[in-house]
Amino acid sequence: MSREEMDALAKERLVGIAHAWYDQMRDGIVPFIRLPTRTKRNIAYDDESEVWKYGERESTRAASTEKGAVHLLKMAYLIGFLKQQLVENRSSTLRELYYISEGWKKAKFAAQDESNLLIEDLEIIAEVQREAFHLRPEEDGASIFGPLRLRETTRRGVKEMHCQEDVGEAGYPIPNNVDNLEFIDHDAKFVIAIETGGMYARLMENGFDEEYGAILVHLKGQPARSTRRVLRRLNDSLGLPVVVFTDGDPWSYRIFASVAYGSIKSAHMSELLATPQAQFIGVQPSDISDYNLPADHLTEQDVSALKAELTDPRFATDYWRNQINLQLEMKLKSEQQAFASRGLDFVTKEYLPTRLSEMGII
Amino acid sequence: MSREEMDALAKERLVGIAHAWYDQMRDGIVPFIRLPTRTKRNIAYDDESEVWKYGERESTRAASTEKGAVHLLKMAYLIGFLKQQLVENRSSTLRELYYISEGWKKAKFAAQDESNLLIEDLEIIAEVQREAFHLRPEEDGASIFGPLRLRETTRRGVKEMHCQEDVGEAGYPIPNNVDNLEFIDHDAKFVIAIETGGMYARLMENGFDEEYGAILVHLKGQPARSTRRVLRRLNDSLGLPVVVFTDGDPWSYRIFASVAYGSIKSAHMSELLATPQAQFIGVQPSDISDYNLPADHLTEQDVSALKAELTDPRFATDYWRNQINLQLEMKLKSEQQAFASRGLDFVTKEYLPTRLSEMGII
Amino acid sequence: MVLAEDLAKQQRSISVAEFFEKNKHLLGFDSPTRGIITTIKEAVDNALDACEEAEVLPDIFVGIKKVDAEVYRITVEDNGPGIVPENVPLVFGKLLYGSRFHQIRQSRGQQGIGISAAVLYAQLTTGIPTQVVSRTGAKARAHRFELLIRTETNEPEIVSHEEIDWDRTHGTRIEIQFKSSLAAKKRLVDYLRLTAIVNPHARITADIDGEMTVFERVSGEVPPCPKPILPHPHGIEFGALKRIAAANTGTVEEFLIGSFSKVGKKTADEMIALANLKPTRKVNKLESEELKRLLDAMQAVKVPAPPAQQCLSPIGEDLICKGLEKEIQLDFIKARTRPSTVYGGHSFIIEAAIGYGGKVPPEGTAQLFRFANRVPLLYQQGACAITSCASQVNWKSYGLSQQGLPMGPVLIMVHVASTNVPFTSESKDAVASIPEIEREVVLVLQELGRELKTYLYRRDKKKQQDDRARAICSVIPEIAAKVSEIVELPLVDTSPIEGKIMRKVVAKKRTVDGKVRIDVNNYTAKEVTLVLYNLSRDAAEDAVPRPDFVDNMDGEYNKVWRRTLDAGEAWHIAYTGSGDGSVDLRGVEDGVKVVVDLDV
Amino acid sequence: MVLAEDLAKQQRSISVAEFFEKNKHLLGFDSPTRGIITTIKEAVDNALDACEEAEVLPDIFVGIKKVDAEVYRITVEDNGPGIVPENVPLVFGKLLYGSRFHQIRQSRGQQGIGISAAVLYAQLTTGIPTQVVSRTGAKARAHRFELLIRTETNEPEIVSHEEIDWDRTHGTRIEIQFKSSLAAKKRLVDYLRLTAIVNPHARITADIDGEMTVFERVSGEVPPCPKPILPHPHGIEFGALKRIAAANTGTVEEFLIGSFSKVGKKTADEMIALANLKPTRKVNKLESEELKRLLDAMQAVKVPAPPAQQCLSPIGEDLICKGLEKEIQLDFIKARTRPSTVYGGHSFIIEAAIGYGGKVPPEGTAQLFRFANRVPLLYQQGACAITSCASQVNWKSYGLSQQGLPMGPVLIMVHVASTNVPFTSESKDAVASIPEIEREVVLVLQELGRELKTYLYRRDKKKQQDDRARAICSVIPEIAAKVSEIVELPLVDTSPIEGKIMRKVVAKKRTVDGKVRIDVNNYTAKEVTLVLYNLSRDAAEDAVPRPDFVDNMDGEYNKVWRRTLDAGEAWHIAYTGSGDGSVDLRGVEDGVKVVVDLDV
Repeated sequence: MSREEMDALAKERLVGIAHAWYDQMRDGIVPFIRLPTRTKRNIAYDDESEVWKYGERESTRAASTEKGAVHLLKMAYLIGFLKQQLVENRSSTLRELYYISEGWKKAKFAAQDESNLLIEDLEIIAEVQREAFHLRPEEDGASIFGPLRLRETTRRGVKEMHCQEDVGEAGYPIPNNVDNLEFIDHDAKFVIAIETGGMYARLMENGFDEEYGAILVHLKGQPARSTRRVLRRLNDSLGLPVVVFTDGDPWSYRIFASVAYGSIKSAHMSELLATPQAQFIGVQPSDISDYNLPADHLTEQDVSALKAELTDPRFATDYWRNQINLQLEMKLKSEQQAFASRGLDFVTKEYLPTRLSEMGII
Repeated sequence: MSREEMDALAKERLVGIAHAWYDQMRDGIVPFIRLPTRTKRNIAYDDESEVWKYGERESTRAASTEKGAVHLLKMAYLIGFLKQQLVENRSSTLRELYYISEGWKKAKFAAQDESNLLIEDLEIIAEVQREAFHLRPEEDGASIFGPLRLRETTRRGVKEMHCQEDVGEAGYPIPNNVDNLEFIDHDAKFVIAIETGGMYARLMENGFDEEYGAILVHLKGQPARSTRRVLRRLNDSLGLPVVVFTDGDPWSYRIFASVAYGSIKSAHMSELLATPQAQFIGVQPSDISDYNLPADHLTEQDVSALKAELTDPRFATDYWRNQINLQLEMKLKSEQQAFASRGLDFVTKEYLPTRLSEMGII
Repeated sequence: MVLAEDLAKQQRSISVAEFFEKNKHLLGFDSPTRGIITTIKEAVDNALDACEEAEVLPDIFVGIKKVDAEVYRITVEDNGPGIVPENVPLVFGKLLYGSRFHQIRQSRGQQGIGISAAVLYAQLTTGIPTQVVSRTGAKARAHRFELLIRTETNEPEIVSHEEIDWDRTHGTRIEIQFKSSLAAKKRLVDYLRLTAIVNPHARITADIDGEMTVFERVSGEVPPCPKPILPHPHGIEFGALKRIAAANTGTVEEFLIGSFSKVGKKTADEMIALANLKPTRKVNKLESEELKRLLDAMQAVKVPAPPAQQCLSPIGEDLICKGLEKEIQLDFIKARTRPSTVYGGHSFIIEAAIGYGGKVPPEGTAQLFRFANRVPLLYQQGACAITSCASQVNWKSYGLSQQGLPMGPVLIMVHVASTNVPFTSESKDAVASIPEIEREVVLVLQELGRELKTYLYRRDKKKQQDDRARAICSVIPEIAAKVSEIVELPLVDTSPIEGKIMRKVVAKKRTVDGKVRIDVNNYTAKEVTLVLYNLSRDAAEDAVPRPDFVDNMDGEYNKVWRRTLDAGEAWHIAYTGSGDGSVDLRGVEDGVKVVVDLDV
Repeated sequence: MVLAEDLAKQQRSISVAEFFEKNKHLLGFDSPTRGIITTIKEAVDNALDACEEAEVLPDIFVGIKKVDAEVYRITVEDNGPGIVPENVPLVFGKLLYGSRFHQIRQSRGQQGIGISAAVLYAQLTTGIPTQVVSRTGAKARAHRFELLIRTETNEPEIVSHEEIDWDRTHGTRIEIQFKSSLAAKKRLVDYLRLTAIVNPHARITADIDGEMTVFERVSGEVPPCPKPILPHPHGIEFGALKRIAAANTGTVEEFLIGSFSKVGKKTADEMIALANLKPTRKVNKLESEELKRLLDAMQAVKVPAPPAQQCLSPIGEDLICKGLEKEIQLDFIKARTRPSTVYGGHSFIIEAAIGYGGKVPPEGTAQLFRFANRVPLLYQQGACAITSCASQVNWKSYGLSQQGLPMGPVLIMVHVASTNVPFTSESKDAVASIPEIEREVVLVLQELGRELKTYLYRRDKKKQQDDRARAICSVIPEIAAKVSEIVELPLVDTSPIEGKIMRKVVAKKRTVDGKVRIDVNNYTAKEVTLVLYNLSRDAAEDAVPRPDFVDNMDGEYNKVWRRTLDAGEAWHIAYTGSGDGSVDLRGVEDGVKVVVDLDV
């Protein structure tokens, strides 16, 4: 879809919401909206798309109380502003949006959280992403390094780049709006998404991308939406397998889960954001004992996070149950870079090749 | 200095430290090192270089207690490892270094903090930067967008790039080792360093770089060393004025201070890292009242940070005393993006041009 | 080893006055500060008890006057029955002398020790004799004594005694001077206020070093004076049983029937059979072993509760409410007096009240007022069974948040009335954990909790209706305006929503650009005749339609319109003005009217 | 209004026994659990006091035996002087009867009320008379009484009385049975242990329901019994002055000299002049106003401190240390007894001790043992002036960390001995804040803190030397190896550093690849002859040189070498082995030898 078509669609959807309220009021109905309930209990696996989506539970917000009415009023102001932004081809950050509401009197946002939540609601109702409303996140995009050539449509024209040849050592930074990105060409066998900058640089230094035909993606912790969309598209449109390489602790498993299955907060976008084919490469709890990695003791928070994962539908597989239970027994966790205790080359010469061939990727 | 020359120098310095100890022991002297005391009380303004450096106070670490001896032993192992890394032309992250010490028995690091401090000690004694030891930080480099052409020497060859024409919307990401960077050409009048991504994107969207000939540098919060070195070099070698644009709160003033005056932790590197000519553009406390910006109340932490700044030699100017006292009176703070409450263009059409011409830059 | 002889020579009796002189802390005179509160408490307790016995409405004066750097003069005067002159020296000049020690009934003071201890404390610290004036009736003159206590013998020393004229026809006045300080003045005032609350028939006038406070009575009825009863068979200890048995000349059966409450022939025989005794045995001839069996039997046999209505004097629900409302402004107040019940042979009654809102501080935990036999408990709240009961009630189910005690503008008052209030310690500051008492306290608080819940539910429902009215009449029109702008269509009319949802008579006031407009819509299915009041600083001389009546009061104009509206009819008033003030609608039932002021 | 007459009829005297029966909590009988501790405490206090008066070494037996579900029998037996038969009923069967109430001297019990209260509690809960056996000497037979108390009159009731044979030649035994529980057993044992600590001359044998514990005496000397003294002019209150003046037939001057401690003619005249009285006035004729002037004068004139050595009996530094060390293993202990001093006319002496290390728990705040007149204070530590003083000392300057009390393995013991210990409340659990006492406690703890600091400094210095030896002998060689590798030069020799820094005889043991090597270097300037002991599981049959002596003890080999080393000479031993065990060097002074085991 072209940028202009996308803008037209977003505007149409926004006005559509307002129109529904207009009609409700004209018919003497207190205006309302319906939204899926956004809790862990209301996400379900969608067999067709292979991702986790919101289930059947819905909640209704109606203007029949002062709180509900003010909520809808805020949404109306927000729709009005976004419509205007689309018309003028401007964009803004979520934080700016919060400040813009200063002048909206009764509809002014009480806090940043509130405007963020309203935007998510609008995404769900309008069935387009916030980027389509010309909203920019504050969050950092991640970087790519590897045998991939791409084209980015920017405000300053169209740029073409090769992610090994035309970039510095920091790689190619993923822009906020991935819709402006096009993959032209590649010479890769698979994609490896990496949690920490240290490991990303290690693989780059050791020439892992060249030796194995890997596209390195630096996730920078819990990956931003744009990063997750890029991974999905690398998998989807280029047909490249995606593996995820994180630390060996419960918080890192959640990073994998958000890449592979989507997050609860953005389950309405799962089809665009999640890469169901993504596989977890490590650090696996079993690696800690197999390779005798330097490890830390689990904290209480770690233990309860692991236990929560045992009840999370996204981790309900034998593989994860075994690994998580093993970790709870060992009471240990290790970082990716702990492989350095066996030498700086161990991870690229031994560990990753072994795992990749186990997984049938090389 | 070429990369090879740099490596040779670093190696020579490291071996020199070991040699001094060798000589001490040969002469029946308990081995020791001397280091400047690294506290707020021991930094002083250096008139010649116009930056803040460590003063005269020194402390001695000798192997005459078990703790001191083990400290020197760790340093000896570290020197041995770094020498080897230079010989083999490898590099590693600080985190990897910590794991590498696993095999060093008595010389093993107890925590990441310890290895970081030892590296800083070595920088001071060897009088070279850790990048010269082939050590990589974990920290994120920031990004540049603007009329600047540069050349980066990477492990995969030399790359030339223009920071408006050859980059995507996220700009050019600054690599960890700025020594590999060369500025070729530019068409800029000044450099504006910006704290938040939202404001960086706002200036880009509003075409501020093109309209005013500005190089935009996104600091990403407290700037990494590499970012500070780039700013220093943009100022030093290209002769461009540098202005710093942050939120209007005490933590952001510290961002400015670390750009302009250097930080206490890295006072030994001030000449390379600090940009004494850098000027603070805003958000100034007086802007909050002048422009009636949406503001938050100062927290207790904010107030004590402001009071600490009043005693910090780096803020001992009339300008800062006035602004900080004004803020303590108002008890308010504002973010950069608060300008959005006066419209999305206000900051680029009104605020920054006014401030820049007040400061004599445009 | 004749040492024992030497030692024996040194041994001798110690008088109780000497003992307490050395152990003043036992009686609450351990610090000069506390001395004042203790003295006033003892004197006021005595005064209230005496008035109750004489069935007069208490009129008590409490005076505290600084007479020297460290010396205060405490005066307490009552209109009680007075004390016969022969007894005055004993009552005030002898420790352990009194009328209520051996009686089983609810009373405030008991030991016959408190006020004499104050006299002792005065002579110890200042040497100044205590002055007592007492008059027993109109026909007698008043007697004035100056008294000291002979410490070695615990006998009164009459320093002077004269007959005087006194304007009270009956009553007692005591004046004591001792070393003290007024550091605890706030607690003293609290004590007097709380005392006034649970003695709503008393007027207490206090002059604290020149500062006058009057706690006025709210009831003109003297509460009935509790009458002493015989001990209950379940409430007696072995030592006491042995003693009264030894002093009794009757048979076991006669003894049981005649010396205990609620024991008739049938019950007595059951006890005797269980103890395996002959009913005709003389009780004073029983062996210790037999008495022990008898005691076990007395406690095993079921006996009705003691006659509480006779020996106890609860305050009553009505007077509790009046007492509390007089001292604290409340939005809601409810009191409950539970039926009397029994623990270990002692009768007791629990009364409690719960208050909400008003001037009760809305932050923090509830205020808890504890009382025992009409005496406020000021100290050791944390150690008191009343507190733990109040914390163990699940207040959340009554709509309050809770951190131990409930949170918010809540006031809880609990009164334990008993022939024997079980305290945790000698200082009588906290009620001990007795399961029977705790059960009653929890029950009464749960009852009151349910009442409070009903009140809060009604209040919330009202709020909810107001909230809905605001949403519909104020916010929805704004949504309509914004939405119409977005879809680029004419402003949608929201009055159908109002009508449909409200089905009431709706009055809306809104001021825009100096124009005040009051809309009245009759969304009900019936015709209504209403009167609209609009009180504001606007004269509204250009009002359309003109008011039927205008009243100017202190610069405010009360404008009144009368109008009959058909079912579904809409009507409005407009005038130039600032839009302050209020709107009210009369002639329409509360349930079907909604008044919304959109200017607020 | 003849009501006053009616009321008067009900008024009567209350006996002190009746009063306490109803107010048992005043005497520590408020709970069955506490009853046992109170009873034993009262009986043991009496026994210790009596033995002290009779100058015998106390040998006290304490027995607690469960006789029934709820009933315990408490037995306390001593070898004191006994009580003459005529007095036994009064001592145990009458409240407020005793020898020490009117005396001004340090004693444990005082009121003559404690043990009779236990008798009262027994007859109230079980009705069982208390048995007392007492014998006053070898020439007399023992007398056995069964006693009760007549509550109405507070007079003893002798249930039986007989002469019996008893194997003790003198002493007293009491057996009391009442309802109780052993829930506070730990506290009871603590009480006995602490009592033993401050009465190091006493042997206490306890049989707690079959479990025997003996607290053996550590001193064979009876402490001198404190003698009563006259009241000090600064320590008298107005009430008391008035009373003794009234009973005196002399002149004011005679009265002052004869009735008070430390008042001679000069002092008396000074007081009389200041009070503006004639010295020849009869004191019992003085007006109240004159007496008040006299009191002010008595307190204004400077008077020497009362004769403390006579009326007080401190434990003494040596015995405090012995008492503590007997019960608690310590690395360091120091005690101090301060000179006597005075507050408000009452003599007192502060003693304290500080202990460190050993079995004192190393975590948390210091243990604090508080005593008053040789009686342990078990409750209310937080409210006690001793605690606040111990918290207000700046322990950090003595090398301890501090959170209120100091932290770590510290034990603090403080004993307040006085003719009148000021307690905060009737329960006698906490000492009140008296500036004079607080000053003394702080001073003594500061003195002890300085002693502790010296000890800790010496200990730390030793540690530091060990630390330096480890650094030089163990770590520096590793630095040398690494550095030599980096600079690519031959391994640098570090023994010059060892020699230069240590200037001692250094023995180093190091095991590498199954080879044990012990190096001995004489870095001193003198020849030394040393003996090297190496105890380990290695037989060391291949040792070079061979040991001079080998001893096999339980599978461990003690290998001994003797050798003379010149100044600067180096020597070593090597053998095949695992390198466990220890190395020791004898024949060299502690100050010039260093032994480092590099295998540890």
